[in-house]
Amino acid sequence: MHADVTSRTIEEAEVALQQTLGPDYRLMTLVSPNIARRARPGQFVHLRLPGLDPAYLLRRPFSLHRAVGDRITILYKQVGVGTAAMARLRSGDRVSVMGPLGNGFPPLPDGFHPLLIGGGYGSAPLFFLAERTSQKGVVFLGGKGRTDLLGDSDFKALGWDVHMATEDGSAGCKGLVTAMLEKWLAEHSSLPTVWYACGPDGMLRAVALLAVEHGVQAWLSLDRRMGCGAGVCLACVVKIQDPEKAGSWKWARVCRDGPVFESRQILWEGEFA
Amino acid sequence: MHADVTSRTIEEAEVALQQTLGPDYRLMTLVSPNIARRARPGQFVHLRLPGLDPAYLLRRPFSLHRAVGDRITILYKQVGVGTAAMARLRSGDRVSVMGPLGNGFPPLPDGFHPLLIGGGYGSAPLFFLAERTSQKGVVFLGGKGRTDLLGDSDFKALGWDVHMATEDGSAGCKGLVTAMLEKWLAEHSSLPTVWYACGPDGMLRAVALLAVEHGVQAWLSLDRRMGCGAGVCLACVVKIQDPEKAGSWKWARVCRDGPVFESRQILWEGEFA
Amino acid sequence: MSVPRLETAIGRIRMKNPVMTASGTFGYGTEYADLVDFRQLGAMVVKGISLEPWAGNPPPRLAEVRGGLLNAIGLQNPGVEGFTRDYLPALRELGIPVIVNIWGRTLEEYEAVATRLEAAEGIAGLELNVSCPNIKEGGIAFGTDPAMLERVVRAVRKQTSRTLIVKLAPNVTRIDPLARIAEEAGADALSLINTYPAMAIDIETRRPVLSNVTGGLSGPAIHPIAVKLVYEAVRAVQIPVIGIGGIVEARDAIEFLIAGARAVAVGTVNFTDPTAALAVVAGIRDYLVRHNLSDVSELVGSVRGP
Amino acid sequence: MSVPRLETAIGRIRMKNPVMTASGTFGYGTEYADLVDFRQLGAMVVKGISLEPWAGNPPPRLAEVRGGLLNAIGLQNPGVEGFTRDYLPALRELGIPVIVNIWGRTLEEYEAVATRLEAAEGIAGLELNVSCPNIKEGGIAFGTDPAMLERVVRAVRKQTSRTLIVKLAPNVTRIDPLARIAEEAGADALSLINTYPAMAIDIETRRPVLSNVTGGLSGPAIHPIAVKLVYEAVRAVQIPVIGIGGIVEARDAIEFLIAGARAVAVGTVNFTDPTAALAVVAGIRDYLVRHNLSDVSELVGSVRGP
Ligand SMILES: Cc1cc2nc3c(=O)[nH]c(=O)nc-3n(C[C@H](O)[C@H](O)[C@H](O)COP(=O)(O)OP(=O)(O)OC[C@H]3O[C@@H](n4cnc5c(N)ncnc54)[C@H](O)[C@@H]3O)c2cc1C
Ligand SMILES: Cc1cc2nc3c(=O)[nH]c(=O)nc-3n(C[C@H](O)[C@H](O)[C@H](O)COP(=O)(O)OP(=O)(O)OC[C@H]3O[C@@H](n4cnc5c(N)ncnc54)[C@H](O)[C@@H]3O)c2cc1C
Ligand SMILES: Cc1cc2nc3c(=O)[nH]c(=O)nc-3n(C[C@H](O)[C@H](O)[C@H](O)COP(=O)(O)O)c2cc1C
Ligand SMILES: Cc1cc2nc3c(=O)[nH]c(=O)nc-3n(C[C@H](O)[C@H](O)[C@H](O)COP(=O)(O)O)c2cc1C
Ligand code: FES
Ligand code: FES
Repeated sequence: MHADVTSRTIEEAEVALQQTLGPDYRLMTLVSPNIARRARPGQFVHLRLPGLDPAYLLRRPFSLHRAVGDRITILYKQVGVGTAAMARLRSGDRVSVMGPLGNGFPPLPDGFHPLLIGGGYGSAPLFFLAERTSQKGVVFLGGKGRTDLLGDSDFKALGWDVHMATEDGSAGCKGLVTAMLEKWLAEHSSLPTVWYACGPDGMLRAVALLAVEHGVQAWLSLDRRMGCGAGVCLACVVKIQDPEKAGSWKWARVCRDGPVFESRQILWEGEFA
Repeated sequence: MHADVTSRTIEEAEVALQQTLGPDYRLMTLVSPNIARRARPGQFVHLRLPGLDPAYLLRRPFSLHRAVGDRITILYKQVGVGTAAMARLRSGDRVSVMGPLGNGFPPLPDGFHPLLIGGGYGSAPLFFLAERTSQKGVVFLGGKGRTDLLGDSDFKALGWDVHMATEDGSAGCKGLVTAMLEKWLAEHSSLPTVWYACGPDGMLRAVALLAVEHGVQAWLSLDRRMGCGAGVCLACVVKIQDPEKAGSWKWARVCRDGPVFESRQILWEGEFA
Repeated sequence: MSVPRLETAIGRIRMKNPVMTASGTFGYGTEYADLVDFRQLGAMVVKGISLEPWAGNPPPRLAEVRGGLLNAIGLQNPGVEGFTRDYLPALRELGIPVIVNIWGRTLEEYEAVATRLEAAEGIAGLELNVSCPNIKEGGIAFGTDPAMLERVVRAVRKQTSRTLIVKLAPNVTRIDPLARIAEEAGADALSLINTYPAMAIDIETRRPVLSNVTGGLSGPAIHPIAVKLVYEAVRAVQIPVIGIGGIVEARDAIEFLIAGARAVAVGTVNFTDPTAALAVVAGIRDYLVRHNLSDVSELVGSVRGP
Repeated sequence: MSVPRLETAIGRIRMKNPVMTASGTFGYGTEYADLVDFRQLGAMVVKGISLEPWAGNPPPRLAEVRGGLLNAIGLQNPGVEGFTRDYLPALRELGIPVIVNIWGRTLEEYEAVATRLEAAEGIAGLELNVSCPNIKEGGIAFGTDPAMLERVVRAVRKQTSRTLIVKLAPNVTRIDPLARIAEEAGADALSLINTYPAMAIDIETRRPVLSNVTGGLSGPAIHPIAVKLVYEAVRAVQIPVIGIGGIVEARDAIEFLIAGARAVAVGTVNFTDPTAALAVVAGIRDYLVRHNLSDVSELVGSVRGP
């Protein structure tokens, strides 16, 4: 949780481009000038998808993958009815976009090296961060298989050092991204780093443990089921340390107080089923 | 009510053609071989419209306007959400068609002349009847204005004598179609006729009165809100004379026992609001 | 893997699969005969039958609302004599269990219908619709008052040797006491839910869309309400429960089964697609295969903790 | 024709139009401040407040079902002290009437919240959420038991001089006796409905979709149920009624007004579109113009015979 205020808007954005990114992922670019202008890495948008059966009432949240000029890009995976409707959108279709939402990643403190750790579509907000961070650093991408490693060449093109791991060994090191990170840390123990991570809960939890072990700051972007996306419905809560009362906890709203939290704030519990 | 059994089917029909018919009406042609083959004039189909918000659960009933080869044609007016979705359909789209439903118009008895009386889209089933009736006759078309007179040239092309009336006088005689019919009857009182009518309730009721007055048989095709279209839900009922008990009434289902009834069967009441 | 077993039983009614059609939404068995292969259904429940022929409400009787239908057919039916004479013979030929839904305005009417049907052949069970107002007791529905529910179930139980299903009304604060009362009074099974009391107004004419002012809501809109009531009823009684309400596709039926329903009935969706119940049967079979279950009974009541 | 008059009043609360936002769906007034022009709303009802801060249920707390949402937030709130200290100051600045939704687990808790709020400034009214179980009386909801409803309304009435709205629970067989009890016990207005108890199960995991197993159904699915209950409550009492449940667009709100509601509250649809309430205001205005009505009061209760 990192205090930050941006004013949000809702705009009807036109789909400019849909691209496939391997078999499972897609990129959608929207003309959304007011959001593109304000967006910062780690923030997200909440989309009302026109082709979705209106019996489904909720918007769908997606990290900002890029914001250039009057355009924003989303990197998404088709997993259910909403993302299926999204995949059917064509250039010229209109989508209601609410955003930019949430607090982004805090800026890199001077004298530190950034490490980015992404799992699957978790690399979406990290690329945006890399683009906006002048200090180059190291990117760790992980996934089940090679098709889950997203944007490695883009990170490289920005001048970042990219390391990859897949669980099935189809690309990069075989194993978990956090194992690879651990190895890298052993070899670079003297470098002062700040971490930024996004991916499945299991990965984030492992990152958080490593961060404590290595005494570094790790900013994690969480993914929780959302209702409003705006802080009113209290659906997306996560337990965090109560800053005002040591040893006790309180709920934070991922949509409004997050989605980025410092790893020590989060109380990982059975609630993440 | 006129006993008649056809076996029905449900088929995924492809839209072959959508045509506009003036500002308010359209023609939709569907490739629906099993229904086209069985269809007889006065029967209808029940359509599940793919573009309709699935929150609307019901099919929509439409008279068969034509059935030629493997195709059926519907003549419709855009009045609400379902017909709006229908107007958005394009060639190649698929529609689930249930039909042919209901009992059609009974055949013309030998030695009689057919009179067809249609109001607005009521001329839809009458054209099908004209096409299938070898004995030519007289058609009376009525509507609010000239754009509500449908298919007059088609009836003429079949060799039928067409008379038209509009309430606003923009085409044909000014006035109601039944006034025009009455005038015609006065001039042709010796001709043995059987009438077939379809249109709004007000018109059908006036036709029924004239039929009694002139001692002729008049077959009326009724339009009632439907649920199932198949005789099970009992939504579409109309009061008819109970044939087994003089002086008492019973409900008939427009979808199954109709939509065509002999005018004397129907008990016109306040229920037709 | 071999084809999973779908057979189930409700009381003494053996069904080849757990899917039936709900009362009032499938007619008397002949109306859909050319469109649906009845033999593939688990059972069929016919439209509510009363002692005397009943005219029901004037139209409009049905309206579409978002995600549902509103109906006030008003229980139109040919009466028990008309039913056994004109409809039962064809129903007997269907080759699947036929369950007759019955209703009355007094205890005596319920009893009388059950007695008449006891004499008829080819009926597998009775489903007691207790959602109708008792005219002798000021119009309170039999199904919402515990004492009245007990009396009507007990009375009908005495008249019938057939499987007796009590169809509970959903508009009660707690379903479990009513479920238990029906069980204790002799029901062999429960079915729920019936339509939920509701209303719509045409804003252009400012008139209720139904002649009866209010009507019963059915369809997907009521499904999550039905799942909860079924879940609670299953926990309250030992007898089987039939899940009804808003089934559109197999997953809705599977939800009822997981919640503990031994069978389901498919209603409103028949109007959209008369073959929907068959698609539900196929979908349940597919699900069992996909989840490596060999018998639908493994699914019934298999809901886990949250 | 001139611009129609939209002003309405609920008890002593004067509203510039009959549209408010429903409790729990619009936060505490600041969350949507940059997206919605609050001054155009008739009033705002804030999330339910209890005596002590309350953590609510663990996630998952919300799920989508066809035509609705299922929620079991569990009434998470900062408690009355936290509310008056941290949220009320900003709410006072909104320039529209602020109504505070309150709840308790015992009669005493309800009383205490009302008392504390009586001391605070900038509150136009209280809305009593009586859908929560009374822990002293075995968990029966205050709003479904007549005697308990009477006691809680009477108790809170004694503590508050502000407009007191009682928000009725929908899961009762008849709403009219409860509506009358609330009126007699001192309510200035009624609001209905709260969410309807419901449930959904994920058929892949076979777990309830909510951690709390059951939740409350909101959204379009419950609208026809709400319209009926509002229609009946209006006929049972003299005090104004606020229609809530499944409003998506102006026509749904207009339906409530025609049924007799003096005002409406917009809930779930805010999540889809936070400006929905403003669109409802605009739509009501358009409707009045189109129907040549100069004052929204001409619409209220204008339902005709069927
Ligand atoms: C802050 C945030 C950022 C995200 N960024 C991305 C991104 O950049 N790329 C991407 O592909 N996905 C992202 N997700 C996940 C994405 O929101 C879900 O995949 C999407 O909502 C699934 O919708 P559906 O209708 O296809 O799935 P369904 O399973 O049909 O949806 C059912 C409901 O569950 C919710 N839901 C389902 N999966 C998730 C999930 N993983 N997280 C949150 N809600 C979920 C849906 O929103 C919907 O309300 C993000 C989620 C959050 C909270
Ligand atoms: C036997 C029969 C034959 C018909 N033939 C034709 C035809 O050839 N051409 C044509 O244009 N129309 C015909 N209609 C009317 C047509 O069914 C309606 O115009 C159509 O259902 C309107 O649907 P909607 O969704 O656009 O309207 P909405 O008003 O949005 O529909 C709401 C509900 O009301 C029903 N409904 C609305 N208007 C009517 C109506 N006039 N009759 C019956 N139900 C209605 C709809 O089916 C739906 O269930 C026929 C109706 C019947 C019963
Ligand atoms: C048009 C219609 C008529 C019905 N008639 C009866 C009836 O006669 N007896 C009865 O017990 N239930 C009747 N029902 C209720 C259904 O059997 C079922 O309980 C309800 O519709 C919920 O299921 P669904 O959502 O799948 O439709 C009727 C429902 C509809 C829609
Ligand atoms: C997420 C959520 C939280 C809610 N919280 C409250 C609450 O705290 N107190 C209350 O009285 N009602 C609460 N409600 C109920 C709403 O105020 C409203 O009565 C209900 O949602 C029906 O309206 P709708 O269909 O427009 O949403 C909540 C509803 C939702 C969806
Ligand atoms: S999604 Fe509503 S508070 Fe976060
Ligand atoms: S529409 Fe169902 S019986 Fe006619």
